[in-house]
Amino acid sequence: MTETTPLAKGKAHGVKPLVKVEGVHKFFGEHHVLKGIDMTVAPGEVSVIIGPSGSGKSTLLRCINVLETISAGRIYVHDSLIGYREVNGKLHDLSTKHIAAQRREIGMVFQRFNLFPHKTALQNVIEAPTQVKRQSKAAAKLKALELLEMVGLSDRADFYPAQLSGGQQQRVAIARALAMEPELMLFDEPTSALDPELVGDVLEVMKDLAKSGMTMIVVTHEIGFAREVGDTLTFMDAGVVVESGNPREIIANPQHARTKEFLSRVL
Amino acid sequence: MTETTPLAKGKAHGVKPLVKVEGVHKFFGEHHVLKGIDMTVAPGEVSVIIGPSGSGKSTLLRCINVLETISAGRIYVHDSLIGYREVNGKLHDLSTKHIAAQRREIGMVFQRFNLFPHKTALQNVIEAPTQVKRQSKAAAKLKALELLEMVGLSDRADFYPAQLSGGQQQRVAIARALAMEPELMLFDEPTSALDPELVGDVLEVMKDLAKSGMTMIVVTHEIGFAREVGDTLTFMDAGVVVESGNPREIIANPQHARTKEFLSRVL
Amino acid sequence: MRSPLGGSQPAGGDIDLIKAVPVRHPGRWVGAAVIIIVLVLVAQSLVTNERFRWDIVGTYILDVLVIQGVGWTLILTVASMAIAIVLAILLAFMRQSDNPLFRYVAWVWVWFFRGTPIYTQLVFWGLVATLYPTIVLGVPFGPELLTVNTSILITAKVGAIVGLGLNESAYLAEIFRAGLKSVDNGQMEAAEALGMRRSKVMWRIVLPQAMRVIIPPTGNETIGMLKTTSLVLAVPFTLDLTFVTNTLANRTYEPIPLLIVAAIWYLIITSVLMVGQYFIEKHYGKGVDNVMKAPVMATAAVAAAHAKPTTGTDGSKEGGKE
Amino acid sequence: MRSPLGGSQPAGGDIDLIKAVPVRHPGRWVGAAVIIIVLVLVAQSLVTNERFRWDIVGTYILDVLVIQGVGWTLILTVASMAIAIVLAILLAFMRQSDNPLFRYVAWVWVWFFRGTPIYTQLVFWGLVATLYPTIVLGVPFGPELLTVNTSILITAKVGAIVGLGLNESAYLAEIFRAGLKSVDNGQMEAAEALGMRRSKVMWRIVLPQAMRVIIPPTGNETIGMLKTTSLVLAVPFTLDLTFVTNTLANRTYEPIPLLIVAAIWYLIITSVLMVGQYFIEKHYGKGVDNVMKAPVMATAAVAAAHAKPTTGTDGSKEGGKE
Amino acid sequence: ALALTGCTDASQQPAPGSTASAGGAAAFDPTTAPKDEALIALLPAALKDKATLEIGSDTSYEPAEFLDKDGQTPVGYDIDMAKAIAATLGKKAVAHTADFPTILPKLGTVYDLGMSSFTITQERSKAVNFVSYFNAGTLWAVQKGNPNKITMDDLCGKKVGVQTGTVQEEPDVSDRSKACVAAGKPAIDIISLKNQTDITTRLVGGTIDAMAADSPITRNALANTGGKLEVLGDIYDSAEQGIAIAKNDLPLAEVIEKVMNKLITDGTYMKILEKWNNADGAIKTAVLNPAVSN
Ligand SMILES: Nc1ncnc2c1ncn2[C@@H]1O[C@H](COP(=O)(O)OP(=O)(O)OP(=O)(O)O)[C@@H](O)[C@H]1O
Ligand SMILES: Nc1ncnc2c1ncn2[C@@H]1O[C@H](COP(=O)(O)OP(=O)(O)OP(=O)(O)O)[C@@H](O)[C@H]1O
Ligand SMILES: [Mg+2]
Ligand SMILES: [Mg+2]
Repeated sequence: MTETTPLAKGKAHGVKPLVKVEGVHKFFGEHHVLKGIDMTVAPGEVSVIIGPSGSGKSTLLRCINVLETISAGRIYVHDSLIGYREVNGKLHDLSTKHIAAQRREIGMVFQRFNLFPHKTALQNVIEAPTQVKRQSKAAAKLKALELLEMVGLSDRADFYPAQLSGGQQQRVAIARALAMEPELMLFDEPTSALDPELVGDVLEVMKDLAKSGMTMIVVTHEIGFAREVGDTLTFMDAGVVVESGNPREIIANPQHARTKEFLSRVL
Repeated sequence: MTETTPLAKGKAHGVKPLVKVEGVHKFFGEHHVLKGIDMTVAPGEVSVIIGPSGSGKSTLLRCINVLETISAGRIYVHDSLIGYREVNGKLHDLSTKHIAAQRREIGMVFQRFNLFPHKTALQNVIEAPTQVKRQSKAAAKLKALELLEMVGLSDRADFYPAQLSGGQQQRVAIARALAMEPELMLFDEPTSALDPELVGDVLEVMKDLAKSGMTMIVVTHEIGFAREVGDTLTFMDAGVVVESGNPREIIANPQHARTKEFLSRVL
Repeated sequence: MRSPLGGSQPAGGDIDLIKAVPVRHPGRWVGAAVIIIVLVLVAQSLVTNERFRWDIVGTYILDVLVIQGVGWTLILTVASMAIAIVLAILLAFMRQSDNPLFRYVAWVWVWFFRGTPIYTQLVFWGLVATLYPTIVLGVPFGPELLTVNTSILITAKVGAIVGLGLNESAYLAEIFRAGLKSVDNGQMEAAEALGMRRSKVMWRIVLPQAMRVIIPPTGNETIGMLKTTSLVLAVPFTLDLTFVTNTLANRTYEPIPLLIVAAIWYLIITSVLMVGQYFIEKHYGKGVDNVMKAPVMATAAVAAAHAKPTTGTDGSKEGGKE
Repeated sequence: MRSPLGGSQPAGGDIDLIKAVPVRHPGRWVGAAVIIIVLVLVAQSLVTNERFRWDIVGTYILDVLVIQGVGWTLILTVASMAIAIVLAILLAFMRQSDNPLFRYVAWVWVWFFRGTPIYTQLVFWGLVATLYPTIVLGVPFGPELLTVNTSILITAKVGAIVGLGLNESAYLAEIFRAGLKSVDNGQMEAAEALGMRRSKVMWRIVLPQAMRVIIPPTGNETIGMLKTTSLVLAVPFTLDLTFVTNTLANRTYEPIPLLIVAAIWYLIITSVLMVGQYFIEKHYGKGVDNVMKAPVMATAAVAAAHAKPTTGTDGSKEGGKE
Repeated sequence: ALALTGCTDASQQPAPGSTASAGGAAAFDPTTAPKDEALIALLPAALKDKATLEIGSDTSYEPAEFLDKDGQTPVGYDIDMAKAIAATLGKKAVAHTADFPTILPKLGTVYDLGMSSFTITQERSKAVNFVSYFNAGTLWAVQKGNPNKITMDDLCGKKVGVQTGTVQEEPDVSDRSKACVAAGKPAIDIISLKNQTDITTRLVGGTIDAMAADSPITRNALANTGGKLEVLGDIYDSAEQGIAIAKNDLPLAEVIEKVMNKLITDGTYMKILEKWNNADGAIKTAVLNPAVSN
C-alpha cells in the first residue's frame, strides 16, 4: 500500500531534505488517522498532497506544525526534530518556547482561515511581524499593504473579518502567513473558498513564491496546480501515502488502483 | 451593464416563477453591495450563480433567506413577498413567526457550514425535522441516516463537528438542509471544502435532487456543474447581474467583456 | 537518524508509540514547593493555635441548631436562585427585544437591583408591611377588587426569598447576556435558516452553547448567594446558618470557633456545589471541550489498529456513491 | 406586484429605500404599559410616603461624613478589585498550566476563598495580629532573617483591602476561566502557528476576545464589591459609606432615610460604573458586535451610491493581478 | 469649616430631640480622675510601660457606647468609665470601634479591656474574666398610650422586638414564649434585629407591639423618640454588666476590680453615670467574676 516511489528533485539531486516525515502515526482516541506516513521535501520543492476527504491531509500538516502531537514516528524540519528533543535515544518534550521558535520558520494557511476577528485585515497581517519578529509598525504595515495588494485586497485593509466575504478572508489568511516570511509554507486548501478567477491569481502568487525558492507543502484539490507547479505529488488515502512521485507521471500513469480511481473522477 | 437576457426554461415555458428577485439593493453602512438585482427562478429550475469573490453572491442568497434585510426592492418566493407584508402599497415587517414559516420552505447550505458544535452529525441533521416539523425521533433518525449515507458519512454519524474534517462537515451541512425537504434549496459553494472525487459525488446528489424536481439556487465555482446541470447561469460582478441565460450559450459565447474575462481565466 | 519502524508498513510491524519525557520546569517546581510549604505552615498553625478552640468547634459542628441553620440556608439559596434564574432569562431576552420599552425596563431593573445594596433591599422587604399596611388590587382609579393585609402576604420567609431572588436576578441577567453574546452569530442564522422559531433557536441552539460560559459565573453567584443569605437578618429571618452561629457565639462569648463552624459548613456546601458545577460544565462542554485532543496511549488502541486492515476501508468513503 | 424601480439600472433611477412599518405587538405594549404603571405607582408611593422622611434624606445626602464615606468606599473598591484582577488572571493561567501542582493550588485557592464567607475572612484578617503577633521571614528550620510586628504590617486599611482582594480573586478567576473557554480553539492555533509565544497568544489574541464575555460578570463583581466593602467593619475599618450612614442612623433614630442616602450614593456610583462598562464592552466588541448589520438608511449613503459609477470598479478585484 | 465644598454638615449638629448627648449640661471630664501609684504597681509587667489602655467596644449602643458627631470618636458612659480607669492607672484610654465578634478574641493582645455593656452570665464567664461595674435590668416599652393594650401578663402572640444576641432575646423573651406554648397559647413573635435603632423605629412605626431591652437603652430610646413611646411595667431581672478581660489575664482583672472600687468610693463613678442620665444603674461594689444566677 505505501510502497514509496522514488521521491522528487530534492532527493534525486542529493540535496539535504528540508522536511522529513518518518513513519508518523496519529491516533485520535481509538481512531487511527495517520498510519505510518513517510515523506521528504527538499528545499525549494513544492510538494502537493491530494486525497479524498478525511484521508488525514490536514492532520498531517497540523502534525508538522506541532498543532497535534504525533503518536509515533519522527518529523524533522531542517534536520531538527519537530516537537521533541532526542537525548540518548530518548525523546523529551520541547518547551513551548522552543516549539514557538520552530513554528516561526513554518507558515500555515488554515482550511478554516482562523482570522483574528477583533483585528482588521491589516492588523491581522502585521500582528506576527510586529509581535514575534519585533518589526517596527511602519515597516510591517508597508509590507502588509504590499501583501494585501498582491492578493487583491488593498481596499479591504480596514475591514474586520466579519465584514469580508469567504474568499476575501481566505486571501487575508494567506497574506498573514506570508508576512512572517517563513522558510516553509503549509497550505491547507488555500483556494477552497475562491472563485476560479481568484484561484488563478492565488496560484499565480504561489507559483511566484515557488520560483523565489520557498518550500511549500500544499494540500489542494487543484490537480492543474499540482501538474504545473508541483515538484512532487503525494496521494493519500485513509491515513496512508498510497503513491508519491512526479506529478505529471502520476497523473498520466497512476500505479495504484485507488489513485487511478480517484484521478478518474477528477479529470 | 445589467441588461437582462431572456431567462431560462421556467419563464420560457410560461410557468409561474418560484423565486422572483426585483431590483434588490443592499447597503452595509456606506457599502453598496447589491445594486439592483433582478432574477427569476422557475419551479424545478437549477439556477447557478457565478462571479468573483466579493461580488455579492452570498449576500444575495442571504437576502432570499431573510438573513439580511434588503435596502430596496422585492423578493418573492411562491408569489409571497419575503420578509414583508404589503398592505395598500405600504410595507410592513413580518413577525418572526411568519418569517420562520417562510424559511421552512427554503433550505440553505452555508459557505462556512455553521454546524451546531454541541450536537453530533446525526443530531445536527434531525434537529429541524423533530423540532420544526415535529417528526418522531425514530422517523427523523431513519431519514437522517439515509441522508448521511447518501453523502458518504454513515460511519461518522456520532462524531461531533470538531471531530470531522472540513469536507465531512460540509457534507453534514448538506444533509442537514436536505432533511427539511424544502421546496427551494440555496447552496453557497457547497463543494468548496471537498476533494474533486467528493465534488463529483455531491454534484451527483444535487443532480438527482434537480431531477426529482427540486428548485435550487447554487453559488458555485464549478463551471462544469453549471454547464451540465444548470438551467440558467447568472454571472454577477460588483453587486450587479452582468449576464444571465442558458449556461452552455453563455459559456460558449459570453456577451460581456467582463464575463468573457472571468470565464477565460476559468476554462 | 534512526527509523523506529521496521518499515513503512504500519500494519506489519509494531507501532513504536512515542513516550516523551515531559518538559522539566525546575523554577515551577520550586514555586510549587514554596506554595506547599506555606499551605502546610498555615494549616499547621490553624490546627495548633489554641485560640481557634477546636474543642468548641467539635462541640457545635453537629449541633441541632446548626444543622437546622444549614437546612434553612440551603432552602433560601435554592429558592432564591430559582426565582433569580427564571427572572434573569426573562430579562436577558427582554434586553434583546424589539420593543424599546421592554429593553428599557430590563435595563432599569438591572440598574436598580444591582445599584442598591441587598441589605437595604431586604430591610425594605421587611418594612413593606410597615410602609404599606395593605395592598389593594383594583382597576386604577376604579373599584378595589381585593385588599390584602401585607403582613400576611409578605411573611419573613417570603420577604427573604423574594428579596434575594429579585436582587440576584439583576446580576444573573448580565451573566446570561454575556453568555448569549459568546455564541457565534452563524449558529443563530443556521438555526433560523432551518425555519426554527426564535424561542426554539434560543432554547435548543444558543442557550445550550452559551451555558459553557454561563455556568462558571453562575456558580460564583450561587456560592455567593449561600453567604448573602446571612443578610436575611434584615427582613428579619432568623434561622439561617450565620444567624444561628452568631447567636451561639453571643451566648458563649466564643466567636472564633463558631465562625469556624459556619465556615466549615459553607465550605462543605461549596464543595458539593463545585462538584455539581464540574459535571454541569462537562455536560454542556460536549462536542467542544471534551473532544479528544490527545491520543489515547492505551495499548488497546494500538491493538485495535493492528487488528484492522489498512486498506482504506475505514476511511469515510464507503457511502460516497449512492 | 409593482416594481418600485424605474428599471433594473440601479445607477439610473432613484433607489426606493424600504421603510417598512415595524411589526405591531399589542400584547407587548399592554405588558409594557402595565410595567410603566407599576413603576409610576411605586415611585409615587416612594415619594409621597412620609415614612421615608425625604427631608432627612436631603439633609444628609451631601453631608461631609457621607461624602468621605463615598470616597473611602471607592478607594476600597478600586484597590481590592485591582488586586483581585491581577490575582485572577494569574489563577486562570495557573488552571491551564501543565504543572499539576499549579493547577491544584489554583483550584484549592478558588475553593477556599469562594467557600468561606468573606465576613469570616475579614474577621481573620483583623485577627492576624492577634493570632500571629510577629511574622518571621527566614529559611525554614534555619536562621530568621526578618521579624515584623504584624500589627504594623497589617493595618486596618491593608487588612481590609487585602482581605477583599483575595476573596474576590477567587470569583474573578472563575469568570476569567469561562471567558478564556469562550474563545474558539482555532484562534490559539492560528496564533501559535505564527510562532507567537504562549504568553503573547494569551495577551494579544485570546484575552482581548475573551473580554467580551468577561466584562459583564466582572461588572457584576465590581458593583457587588462596592457593597461588600461595608463588611470591612469586621477588620475593623470604620470609614466606609455603610458604616457612616449606619452611625448617623443610630444617632438620629431614622434608619430608613439614611439607608436611602446610602442607596442613592450606591446607585450613583453604579450608574457611573455601568456607563464605563458600556464603553469597555463596546471597545472589546469591535469586529464582532459592532459590525454593521443593518443598512444605514441615511440619504448620504444613497447619495454616495448614486455618485459612484457601478461599473464594478468598487469591487475587490483591482489588485487581483500583480 | 468644611473640608469639601458643597458638603453639608448636618452630622456635625446635635441630633434633634436628643437629650443625652456628649457635651451636655452635666459635662464632666473623667480623665481628671487622680492617678494611683499603688494600683499602678500591681499592673502586670507588660502593661506597666504602656502609655495607653486599649479598649474594644461595639459603638452602636447609645448611651453606653456610641459614636460622636464626627462618626469616628466613641463616647458614652462605658467610654468615660474607661477613661477614668486609664487615668487612675496613669494612662490614656484609646477606644476602638469594633464589630462584636472581634472584641473578645483580641483581648490580651490588641485590646486590654472590652467595654461594651457585656451582661455577665455563667456561660460567658467561662470564656472571659468579668469585673462588674453596672447594674442593668430589662425594661419594656410600647407605643405612647399603649394602643394595643399590651400587658406584661399577656404577651403571647404579640410581636416583640429584641436586639440580636441580648439576654432579652435569649433566655428572657424566648422563655416567655415557651411558656405561652406550654399554656396552649400562641408563641410570642420574636423580632430579633441587629440594631437597637431598628427596633425602636419599628415600635414607633407600629410593626411590632413592644420591645424589651436593657434599661439604659430603653430610657435612651424614650428620650430620643420625643414622647412617642412609653414604659411598660417595671425594671426586672437586674443583672450585672461587666468589663471583659482575657481569661488568662487574671492579674489585670484583679487590678481593674480594685480601680473600679476606688472610682466608686471617690465619686467619679457616680458623676459619670449622672452625666449620662443612668445613675439608677449604679452598683455598690465591683466584683471580679461575681456569682450569677443565670
Ligand atoms: N479530534 C478528532 N477526534 C476524532 N477524529 C478526528 C479528530 N480530528 C480529525 N478526526 C478524523 O481524522 C480524519 C482525518 O481528518 P483530516 O481533517 O486530516 O482530513 P482531511 O484529509 O484534511 O479531509 P478534508 O479534505 O475533508 O479536509 C477524519 O476522518 C476525521 O474524522
Ligand atoms: N457586514 C458587512 N459589512 C460591510 N461589508 C460587508 C459585510 N458583509 C459583506 N460585506 C461586503 O460585501 C461584499 C459582498 O460579500 P459577499 O459575501 O456577498 O461576497 P461573495 O460574492 O459571496 O464572495 P465570495 O465568493 O468570496 O464568498 C464584500 O465586498 C464584503 O466585503
Ligand atoms: Mg482538511
Ligand atoms: Mg460568499
